[in-house]
Amino acid sequence: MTSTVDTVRELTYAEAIREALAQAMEADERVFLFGEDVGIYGGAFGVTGDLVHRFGTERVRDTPISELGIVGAAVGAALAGMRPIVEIQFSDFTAQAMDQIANQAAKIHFMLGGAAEVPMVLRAPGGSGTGAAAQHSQSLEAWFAHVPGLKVVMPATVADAKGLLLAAIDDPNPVVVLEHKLLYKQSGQVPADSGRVPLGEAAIRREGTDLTMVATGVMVSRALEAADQLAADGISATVVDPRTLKPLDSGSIVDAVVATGRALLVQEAPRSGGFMAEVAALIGDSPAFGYLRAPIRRLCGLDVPIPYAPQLERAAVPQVPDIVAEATRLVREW
Amino acid sequence: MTSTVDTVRELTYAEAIREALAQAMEADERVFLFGEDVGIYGGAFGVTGDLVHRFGTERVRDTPISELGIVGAAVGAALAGMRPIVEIQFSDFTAQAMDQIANQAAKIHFMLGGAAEVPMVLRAPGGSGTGAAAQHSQSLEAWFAHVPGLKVVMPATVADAKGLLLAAIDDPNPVVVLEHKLLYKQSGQVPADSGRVPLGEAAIRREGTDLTMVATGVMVSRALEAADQLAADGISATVVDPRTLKPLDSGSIVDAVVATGRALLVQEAPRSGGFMAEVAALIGDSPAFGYLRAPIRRLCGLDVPIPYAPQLERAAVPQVPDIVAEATRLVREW
Amino acid sequence: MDLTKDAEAAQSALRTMWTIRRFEEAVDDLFGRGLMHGTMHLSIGQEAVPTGACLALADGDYITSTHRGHGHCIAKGAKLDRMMAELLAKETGYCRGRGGSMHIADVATGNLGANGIVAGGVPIAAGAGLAVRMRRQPHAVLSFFGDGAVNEGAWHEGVNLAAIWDLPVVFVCENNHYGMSMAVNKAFRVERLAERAKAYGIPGVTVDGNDPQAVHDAVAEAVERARAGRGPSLIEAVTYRWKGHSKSDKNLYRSREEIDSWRERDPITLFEAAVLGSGTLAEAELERCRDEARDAVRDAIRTANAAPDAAADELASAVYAGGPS
Amino acid sequence: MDLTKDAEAAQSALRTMWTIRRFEEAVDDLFGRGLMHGTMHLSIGQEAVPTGACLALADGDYITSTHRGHGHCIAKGAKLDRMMAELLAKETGYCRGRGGSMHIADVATGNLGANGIVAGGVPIAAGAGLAVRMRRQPHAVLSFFGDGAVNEGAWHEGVNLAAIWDLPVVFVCENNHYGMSMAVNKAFRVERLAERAKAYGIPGVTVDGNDPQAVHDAVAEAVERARAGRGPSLIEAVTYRWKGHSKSDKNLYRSREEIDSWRERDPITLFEAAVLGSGTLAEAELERCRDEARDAVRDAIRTANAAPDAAADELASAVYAGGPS
Ligand SMILES: Cc1ncc(C[n+]2csc(CCOP(=O)(O)OP(=O)(O)O)c2C)c(N)n1
Ligand SMILES: Cc1ncc(C[n+]2csc(CCOP(=O)(O)OP(=O)(O)O)c2C)c(N)n1
Ligand SMILES: [Mg+2]
Ligand SMILES: [Mg+2]
Repeated sequence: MTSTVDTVRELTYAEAIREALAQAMEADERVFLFGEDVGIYGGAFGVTGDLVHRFGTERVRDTPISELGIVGAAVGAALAGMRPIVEIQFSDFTAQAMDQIANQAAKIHFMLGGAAEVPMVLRAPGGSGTGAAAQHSQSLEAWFAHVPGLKVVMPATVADAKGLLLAAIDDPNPVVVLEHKLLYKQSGQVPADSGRVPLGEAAIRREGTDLTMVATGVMVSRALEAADQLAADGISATVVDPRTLKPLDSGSIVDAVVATGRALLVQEAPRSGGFMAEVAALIGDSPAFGYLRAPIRRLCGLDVPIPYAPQLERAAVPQVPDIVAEATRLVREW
Repeated sequence: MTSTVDTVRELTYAEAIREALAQAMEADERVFLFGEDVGIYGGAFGVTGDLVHRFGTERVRDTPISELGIVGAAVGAALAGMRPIVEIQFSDFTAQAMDQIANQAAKIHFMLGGAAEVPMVLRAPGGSGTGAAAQHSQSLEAWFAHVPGLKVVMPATVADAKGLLLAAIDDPNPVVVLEHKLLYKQSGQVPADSGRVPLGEAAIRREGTDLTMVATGVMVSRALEAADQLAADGISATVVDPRTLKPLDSGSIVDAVVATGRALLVQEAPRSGGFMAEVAALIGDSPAFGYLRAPIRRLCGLDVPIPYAPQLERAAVPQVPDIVAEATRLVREW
Repeated sequence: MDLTKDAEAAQSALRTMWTIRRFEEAVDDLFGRGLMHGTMHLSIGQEAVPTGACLALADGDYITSTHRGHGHCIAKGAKLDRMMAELLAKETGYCRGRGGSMHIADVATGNLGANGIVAGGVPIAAGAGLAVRMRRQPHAVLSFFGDGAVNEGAWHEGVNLAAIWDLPVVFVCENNHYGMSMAVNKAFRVERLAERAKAYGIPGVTVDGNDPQAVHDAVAEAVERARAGRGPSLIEAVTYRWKGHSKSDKNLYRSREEIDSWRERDPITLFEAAVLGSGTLAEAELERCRDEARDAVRDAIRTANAAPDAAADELASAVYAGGPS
Repeated sequence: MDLTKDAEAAQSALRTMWTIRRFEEAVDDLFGRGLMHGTMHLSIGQEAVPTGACLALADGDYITSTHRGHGHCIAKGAKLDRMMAELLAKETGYCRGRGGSMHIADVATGNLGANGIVAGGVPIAAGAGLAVRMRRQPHAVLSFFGDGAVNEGAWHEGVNLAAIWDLPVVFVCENNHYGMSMAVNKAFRVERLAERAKAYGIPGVTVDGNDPQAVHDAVAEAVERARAGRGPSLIEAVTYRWKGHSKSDKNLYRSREEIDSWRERDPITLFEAAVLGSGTLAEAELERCRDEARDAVRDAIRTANAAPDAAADELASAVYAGGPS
């Protein structure tokens, strides 16, 4: 970290994460990684890559398959002064570790009256689209966003993959970083040195006048693609990417809806009780309420487990044409 | 079950559950109970009581402390032809069992293309108010309501405690029954024989003209008490108790909001990402949208873990005066 | 049952092992050519375990399986065309294209399902054992899992429940030396995984997982014990997977030599040599087993390919049993 | 260290045991009179375990504790008035009234917290051990848990991690014969819970948990081993809780005779007899220990009662470290 001019290069989302991990480990010896196959294998999705060769097997530590134990060990290591970063191979397996995530990590600072901190990061990939079926494809952000004490981020761009992770590592609280499998190979511009993205700030990815689309994860790029198509059709859309789900930058969302009068909320997760329900609820009880020209619409994954067959898997979550169609309806009919 | 006239008696919520369990076990030998301390101890909250003496230790089976194993065993027993009913001592410990609940029980019917069914019931008490602090007081319904494949009920009355449980036991799917600790000792009228309450039907607990309150769990009785006080103040409230969260009777909720033009959604769980966000979202994208005279308001638990101290615990979740105040504001200001 | 002495048993074992081998090779090929979706965990090199184990089971017995479950499914009696149809995302697949490789199962033959969750099937097996016991059925339940599963909490809890309740469950660990890339000797501080059995007060044995006879004998004894109400057993079958863990595997964690040394201990070759050596089967009979397996897999692919693709229109109604809700 | 021969150590052990006993009695009384809220899990009868164990620890060492954690907290050096203040929901309580009995901890003395989750502290202890190891500190971590915790997945996973990484952790099982109402002989198919240690390749011993010397010796040896980098150990301390599990307990699962037989093996009475018998302490010195404990608890109640109630106004800002967000 000696250069002073911050160069911007093209990296993949996975490389950007790896760069953040490496920089954090270089900057602070308390930072270390552990998880299943993060060492010599380089991570199930290749995210940790060669880090074990650069930092050794102590700091890039392979674990047995025991998610609850891994997260619990991260909690203990954090309590005893380290800054652990845990990789859970698929976010679906956070179910195994939910006690340590929700009952321990999230609550300890509060339960102990502030006498202890649990500065840890839990990285896990979510999402469908790889044919991995129902137990390897979920989008579980709503679970975590409902747990007081956790912070939750969902990087949707390559730069955010690095920037949000660096901010998460700095944070004195447990932060759940939900990556997306389909994004790992996507490329984008990333600042070499800094590039921290503060937690709790949404990004306005595009500004328009007819409707506001709020989207998370892989739906951000789909919403942007849809917005391009809509523009060709004379519909002008704002796209808001909350980036951090907890704490949520509700101000940016509300402002955008005030400006456009319509809201289309797009998520991959099943509709019922998904995170966009929270977004809809906050819009419906915000100053934007008085500006609404149309119902607050959600476009979500179906309320089904993710199926294996590619044609079924595609049908289970919103695709670009679905977004275009729904946005068009919302604007034309209201 | 030989009587023909259905007598209505006064039972406690815990007794009503026990009666449902006993009747289901008498009617169907495949039904059995297991969980921690459900046998000789009679259940941590006394729900199973003397059932072990009536049905024996095979069918009212004490388990070691191993929630994941217990729920997994229920899944396996259900797959192999039984109708297991599992008690998880505090709903907080479903975190331990989340893989078997969400990744196995909920998904197996779908993943196996319909070739198998998982008819099981998971009973667990939620809620605060007993000074049991953060790891024994959560209201986690939103987690389950977000999992396709699960059905979720929250009985708020003594009659529903029996009736919904009987329906849950009949159902060929995994059903999560979230009881409330503060209700166990409450008394109410219960039909002796039948009294099944179909899943998926809301109850309109009170009808009014100025606003609709939607409330779950222990908040139902608080909303009703608030409605009494509001009535004295000239405000007329409808109170809707969804009873089943999944599948949700959205029609009844929407109709009620159409009729009153205002919605106050009351839950004990923390606000962010709670179940009432889903209710707000569905109202905001329903025919009721056009009838709304006020923003869709939520009154929820604070976004904090439940604290131990009684004065803090009370402050963390909605109390009757809070409901009265919020409802009054909503009606007077809009 | 002496598989190497009894001609019928030998043929059956050999046909099953070849069928698994050919099936997995076909999957590898179809996947490599982009005709199959998702990810695939192949069991080439491990065929002796499901083969030997399932030969010790009877109708009505249950199994639970894993992400590496094609072999279990075949050995328990599933139809190849419906398996292949599942992997090819067809409506005629066992799961109607909804489950794929990681959830493949022929429930009718007692397979309660492959499982994408490591150790997920272990407590489920305990529960199936409990059901069998409570229904006073004569069945046993066999739970397959990998070495990696043994360190999961689910494994610990599931095995303990079966142990304390004397449930008729046989726990079969396919120790192929790695949980993905994690070597057994790094993930455990015991020499033999079967040693873990003592912690639950149940018998534990380690057998050569490349020898269907050894697997069969250990499982048969455990099944007998289970049926007699004397509780569960743990069997560690030591074997090796030839292929990478899944498609993303670059085999960085093991050496070429190690892989080669295990290929030299090919369970099928060894078994063929044994039955030939003992004079139980002649070369022509071996050849027929091989051909039958090859043809069966080819037929399965043909039948599956001709079937209609899984249909997306009924997705939402497929979530709940007992009709839409 | 010979607790019964060394006068200072004997006094220290005795004072700690009496303090725990008097503290728990006071809690029982306050709770019974409705002056305390929630639920309480008392450790009367089990005082020798935390006392003997913590005497083997040094400054900088960590412990993780349980729902039955008052004794651990006291033995590790917490201040009684701040503990009592916590239970009385005061702002001066260790957790500012937010945690109560099940989360009580004096983090400054290395107590990483009582835990309302059975076995919740076990993987946390492994993680603390990992931190100690990575930071090249000379500390050990001691994890207390009950017999019931041993069947949890968290226990299995936490112990295995500590074992494979040679972490400086001492696992101390307070086997009081029941997990709530579940008898150890129903929940396990092994005679001694220490047998489970073998499954992880670590030493396991069973000691008399009513004898602080026996507990101390076993823990001291394990701590030495831990500090020397030779990995974790499992110690099963057999003891008994005199009171019900918590307030809802009607003691239906055990007999009056059983309880009485254990009351006759009161760890404090036995220890007093031993130090008196060996001439290490005179009756007057015993009396002083008792008085000091009684007075300390009385003072703590007085101080705590005088403190302000925990304040509800800062609740929301107390959730996250590093300021509101
Ligand atoms: C709970 C869980 N954790 C992690 C994974 C990812 N994963 C799939 S297979 C595997 C390795 C399993 O090893 P083992 O049990 O030995 O079976 P093998 O693959 O060797 O047959 C891992 C880590 C998973 N599917 N489920
Ligand atoms: C994960 C979990 N399951 C269940 C409980 C409820 N519970 C609290 S203490 C207890 C018994 C614990 O037994 P043991 O570990 O032997 O400790 P003891 O109470 O005997 O000290 C139970 C079942 C819990 N707190 N956490
Ligand atoms: Mg393996
Ligand atoms: Mg105990």
